[in-house]
Amino acid sequence: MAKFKECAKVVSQERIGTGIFSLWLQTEQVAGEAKPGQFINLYCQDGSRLLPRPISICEVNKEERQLRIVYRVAGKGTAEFSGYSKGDEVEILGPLGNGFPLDRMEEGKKAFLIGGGIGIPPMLELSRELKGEKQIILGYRDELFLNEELAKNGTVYLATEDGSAGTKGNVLDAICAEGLSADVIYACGPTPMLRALKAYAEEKGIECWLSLEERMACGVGACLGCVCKSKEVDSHSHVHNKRVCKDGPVFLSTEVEL
Amino acid sequence: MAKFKECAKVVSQERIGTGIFSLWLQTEQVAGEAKPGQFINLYCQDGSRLLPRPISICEVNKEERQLRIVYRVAGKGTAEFSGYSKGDEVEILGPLGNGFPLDRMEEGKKAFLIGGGIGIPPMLELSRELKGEKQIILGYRDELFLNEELAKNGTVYLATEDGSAGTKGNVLDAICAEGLSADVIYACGPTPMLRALKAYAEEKGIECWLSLEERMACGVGACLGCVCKSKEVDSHSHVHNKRVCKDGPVFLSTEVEL
Amino acid sequence: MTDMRVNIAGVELKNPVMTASGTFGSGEEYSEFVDLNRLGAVVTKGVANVPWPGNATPRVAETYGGMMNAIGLQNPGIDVFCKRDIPFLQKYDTKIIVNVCGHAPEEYLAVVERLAEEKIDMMEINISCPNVNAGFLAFGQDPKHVEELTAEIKKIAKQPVIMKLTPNVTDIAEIARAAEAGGADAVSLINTLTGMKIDVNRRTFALANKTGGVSGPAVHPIAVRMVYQVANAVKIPVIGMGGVTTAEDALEFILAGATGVAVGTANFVNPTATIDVIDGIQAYMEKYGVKDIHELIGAVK
Amino acid sequence: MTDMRVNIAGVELKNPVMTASGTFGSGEEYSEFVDLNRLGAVVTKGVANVPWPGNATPRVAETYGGMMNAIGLQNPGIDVFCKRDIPFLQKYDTKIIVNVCGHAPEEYLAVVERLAEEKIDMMEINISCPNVNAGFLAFGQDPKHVEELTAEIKKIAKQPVIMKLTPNVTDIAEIARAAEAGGADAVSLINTLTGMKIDVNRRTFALANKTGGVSGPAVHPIAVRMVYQVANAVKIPVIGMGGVTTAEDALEFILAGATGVAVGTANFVNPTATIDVIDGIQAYMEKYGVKDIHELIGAVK
Ligand SMILES: Cc1cc2nc3c(=O)[nH]c(=O)nc-3n(C[C@H](O)[C@H](O)[C@H](O)COP(=O)(O)OP(=O)(O)OC[C@H]3O[C@@H](n4cnc5c(N)ncnc54)[C@H](O)[C@@H]3O)c2cc1C
Ligand SMILES: Cc1cc2nc3c(=O)[nH]c(=O)nc-3n(C[C@H](O)[C@H](O)[C@H](O)COP(=O)(O)OP(=O)(O)OC[C@H]3O[C@@H](n4cnc5c(N)ncnc54)[C@H](O)[C@@H]3O)c2cc1C
Ligand SMILES: Cc1cc2nc3c(=O)[nH]c(=O)nc-3n(C[C@H](O)[C@H](O)[C@H](O)COP(=O)(O)O)c2cc1C
Ligand SMILES: Cc1cc2nc3c(=O)[nH]c(=O)nc-3n(C[C@H](O)[C@H](O)[C@H](O)COP(=O)(O)O)c2cc1C
Ligand code: FES
Ligand code: FES
Repeated sequence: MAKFKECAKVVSQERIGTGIFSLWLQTEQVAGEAKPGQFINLYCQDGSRLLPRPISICEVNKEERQLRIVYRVAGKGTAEFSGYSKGDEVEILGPLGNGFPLDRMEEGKKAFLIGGGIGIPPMLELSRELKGEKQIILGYRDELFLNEELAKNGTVYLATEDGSAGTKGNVLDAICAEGLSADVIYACGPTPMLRALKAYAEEKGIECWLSLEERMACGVGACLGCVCKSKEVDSHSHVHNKRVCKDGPVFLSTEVEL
Repeated sequence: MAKFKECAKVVSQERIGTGIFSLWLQTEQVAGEAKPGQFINLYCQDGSRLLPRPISICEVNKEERQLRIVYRVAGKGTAEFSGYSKGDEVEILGPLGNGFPLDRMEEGKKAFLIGGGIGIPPMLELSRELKGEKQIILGYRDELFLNEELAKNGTVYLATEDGSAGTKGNVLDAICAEGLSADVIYACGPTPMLRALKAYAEEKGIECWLSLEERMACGVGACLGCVCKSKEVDSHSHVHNKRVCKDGPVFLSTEVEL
Repeated sequence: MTDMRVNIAGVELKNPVMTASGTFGSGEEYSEFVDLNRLGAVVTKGVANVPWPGNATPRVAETYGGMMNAIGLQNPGIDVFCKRDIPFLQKYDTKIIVNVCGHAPEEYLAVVERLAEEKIDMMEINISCPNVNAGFLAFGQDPKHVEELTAEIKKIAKQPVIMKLTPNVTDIAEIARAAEAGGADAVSLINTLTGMKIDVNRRTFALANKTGGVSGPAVHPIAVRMVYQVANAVKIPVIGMGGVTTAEDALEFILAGATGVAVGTANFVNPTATIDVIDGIQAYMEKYGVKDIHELIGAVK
Repeated sequence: MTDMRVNIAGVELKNPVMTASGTFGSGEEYSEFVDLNRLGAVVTKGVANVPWPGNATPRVAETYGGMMNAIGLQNPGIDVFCKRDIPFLQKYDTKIIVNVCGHAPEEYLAVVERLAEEKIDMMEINISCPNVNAGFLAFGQDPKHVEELTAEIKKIAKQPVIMKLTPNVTDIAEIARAAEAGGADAVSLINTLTGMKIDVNRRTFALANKTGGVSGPAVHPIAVRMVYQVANAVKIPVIGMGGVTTAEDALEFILAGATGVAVGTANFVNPTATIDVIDGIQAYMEKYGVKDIHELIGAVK
């Protein structure tokens, strides 16, 4: 799993929702190695902001060596990124993390691909690469994004907090309302959602892969900034901690405590 | 002498010598008030560089409200500026400082306008606005810049350290070699040059105005960062210090110690 | 409507935002950009009993995300100051806080005594000055000297006394408690952190004085920690400063326990920084429905 | 050819550049980007006598021009470390410096004793840890504790001992002299400056631990000042760190008197920072015709 630090070039950037941007990057090497569920570190040009911003890989175009990320403007770093346009350069490091295990699925098996809010983007590349029946459950507050693109790779079920589209409520409400079932769950989204899915999956005995989020510094496993609690003593840390950036961000729900 | 903080727009930028750039800025208000010998503070976009960069006003176009500066890339701030192009925005504060006293000259009087190295740019606007006979003495290491533009407003005499143009030596060598004389001296350049001119002018009894340079923070006279030594107790500071940014940058040679 | 008034040692400020000593002169230079009437208070450049010439130049240098200064407390002396600067500030509807410096207790006391007759609202005592009677250390680095100096000043001061603490200490809470024990009406912090910059190409110090005081956004997290520590160690009001550039920076101090906040280095970057901070705090209060700024003071424990 | 070799306590490093403890793991993660053979030394993450779980998350936060961390010295304990990390590093032609932490003298001593048999080149003792036997203060904030701890460690240490100083003190020179008096072979500084960040929108601390250590370019001028002070106060070699991002930053430490320099936070910004610093120092030496790096050590007085 080679990682590269390189200077990528902006191919195009588009605003796809309120404060939500889709950015295609031309890379030399990162795209060639990228897998769904992995992420890249983006470095700000402004020198007052030192730490990289971890953003999930949303789509990969291996032939063109291009990468797509979709992000929400959450603070100064993402605000800086949102001002980039074609030709601008951005330092990136990646691909980072383990990514979703594609080999847990095969033709004939059914999967949930669950994305909540800004956890939706990694589901796009996952839905492109995963085998088997893909039920894509997307939770939004109100405004939809990426849902039409995802619909090309599977059956999309929507949940919105305000009920403006799909089931009113969260992704689990949508699963119940639609009476869905699956052999494997892949999910990314806010911690309360992941916590609920972990309980749901463990109750139903479904294998469930969760992509976690934590504040990071190095992104490569060196600083121990980004740990999550592990159920057992971890083989690397020798304490009940796993590194989200390196051992994750994707964990089996039964391995971690949320 | 009103000062303004505003966001100026780059009209054009051109490289006019090795590491030397000429930048025209569209201002709202600063150009309207600017006088030769004054300067503006430019703020970097990169947040790791907080302090403004003081740069002399090289040319003013009052009708178009445009300002020109000419600067040498000396460090990270000026390197940042050199990357700007048409349409880019830059925060500026100005016009700052007192400027050269134009009323010391009149028709029939003779002036030296002396610029050394990156002290040459303010001589351009000065040469445009000053009355009387203008003998413009320019000192370079080797490569010339702005000399042709200055030649439109007076007689230019060159001095180069390597003798590749004009007198071999410094500006005083050129004055001697050409047998020049003047009623008033206006000068800007490196401290050793100013020190030599101060001695020359005091020996000959010529009124001599020197534009000084010092490290600055506020640029408006508040922080006392940029003082020079004054001969007498200064009426503002009540010690032997004058503020280059506010009481200067132009001082009568007999007022200051170099 | 939001109520931004705060009371420090019996003096009511229309809002908690003031200028940091030495970064705003006596207000005149920045009055071209800032309506001084809008400020909670103007804190003036340090003044001594006699004129001080300050240090040789270069006196300022940029550092990463901050700056360094070694002005050396140049000032025209208290007599000129009382004749010129106080009358200037009295024309405005803001509070006047006079920052005082000295090399020895007698020098501080001479200024404090001279200020007794003046129409100023408070005085702030800069104890980061080296104590000539006690070796290299600054007054503010030794709790015993802080308590003694505070007590001596309090004996003769006619206005409330703010002791301004240096961050170059092992335990800032101990120093603040010493100031409180000496009778201080308030404490302000932080003064600058001692730093050094070397010009590697010229192989010389960037400042003529070799060392200088680091200020600006770079020091903000250190200042917030110290303000939190001090606010939890003393009962007197705390004025927070160090790197305040935005309203958020100021709010960090307030949430950490500061009753007032000062804006210093940011003035050099943005001449209207003080006003932008005031407006930003107001906008924050409106956004979150905070009616009285006291709801925010020390709200994060 | 330029000679970049330096000798610290009898150990010859091929160049003065090492990694700062805790920012480079035990080298494995960054070995994808950096040829470890090129480094003067690898300084490992702090290790204790038993595994430490560290603090709750969030453990890191960005600050202006720097960052803040409260990892809480998570480590797998000395046994795992000796079995896994030391053998990994022994594959490389670089020096191994093991950073040691503890809550009480006994804990440090247990690690130091365990290291006696190991093929490591030096150990670095992190005395920024709070001393559980002496209230809140860190060992490194009290010269008496520093001297005692150093002396105890020196009694049993089989490898040279570097004492790593905390900058959160009034007089770092006094602490360095205490380490020297206790028998330290070298001192390294600075560890992180204690800071705090508050999330004003959520009205909570940015770090679960409330406070954290500030590092990165923002603290560089403070670190340079302290290295200069210490280099002029003790005879043992000094290793400088704090904000080194470029060769110029490293050269400031060297010109101020450091024999070695460590690169920490910069690794997170640029994984090849260590190599870039080494190459940059070499380029500087060539540009100015400096044949031996010793011509630069302490050259600015
Ligand atoms: C593995 C991973 C994948 C992610 N994928 C995406 C994605 O595909 N799209 C997207 O919009 N967001 C994603 N995020 C969240 C994204 O990293 C943050 O929104 C972003 O870092 C905010 O930066 P900022 O400068 O705008 O905010 P600021 O608040 O100014 O950032 C300050 C610091 O906090 C960190 N930070 C702030 N919020 C977060 C957060 N939620 N998670 C981690 N660090 C944070 C920043 O990286 C920075 O170091 C992901 C986070 C992780 C850990
Ligand atoms: C009144 C005045 C007028 C000037 N006019 C011009 C001009 O017309 N053209 C031109 O090329 N240069 C001029 N200079 C010099 C110019 O200000 C510096 O070259 C510039 O600030 C360097 O910034 P930097 O970021 O590239 O260098 P860095 O070395 O990275 O700057 C670091 C800090 O030092 C300050 N600094 C560095 N060099 C100088 C210097 N020589 N004088 C003052 N501050 C300095 C910077 O402003 C900044 O705060 C003038 C200086 C003054 C005081
Ligand atoms: C140029 C300059 C001059 C200063 N002069 C004084 C002074 O005279 N008295 C004083 O108590 N503090 C002085 N200070 C310290 C500031 O008041 C303030 O405590 C410090 O700069 C931290 O705030 P800041 O980061 O907002 O600048 C000075 C600071 C600067 C930058
Ligand atoms: C994430 C992180 C972890 C650290 N862990 C340790 C540690 O275990 N032991 C130690 O002595 N110092 C530790 N430090 C301090 C660094 O070694 C170094 O002294 C400090 O960060 C200043 O250098 P820098 O600005 O180059 O990072 C740590 C610093 C960081 C940022
Ligand atoms: S971010 Fe450094 S270990 Fe994960
Ligand atoms: S730069 Fe502040 S007084 Fe001149």
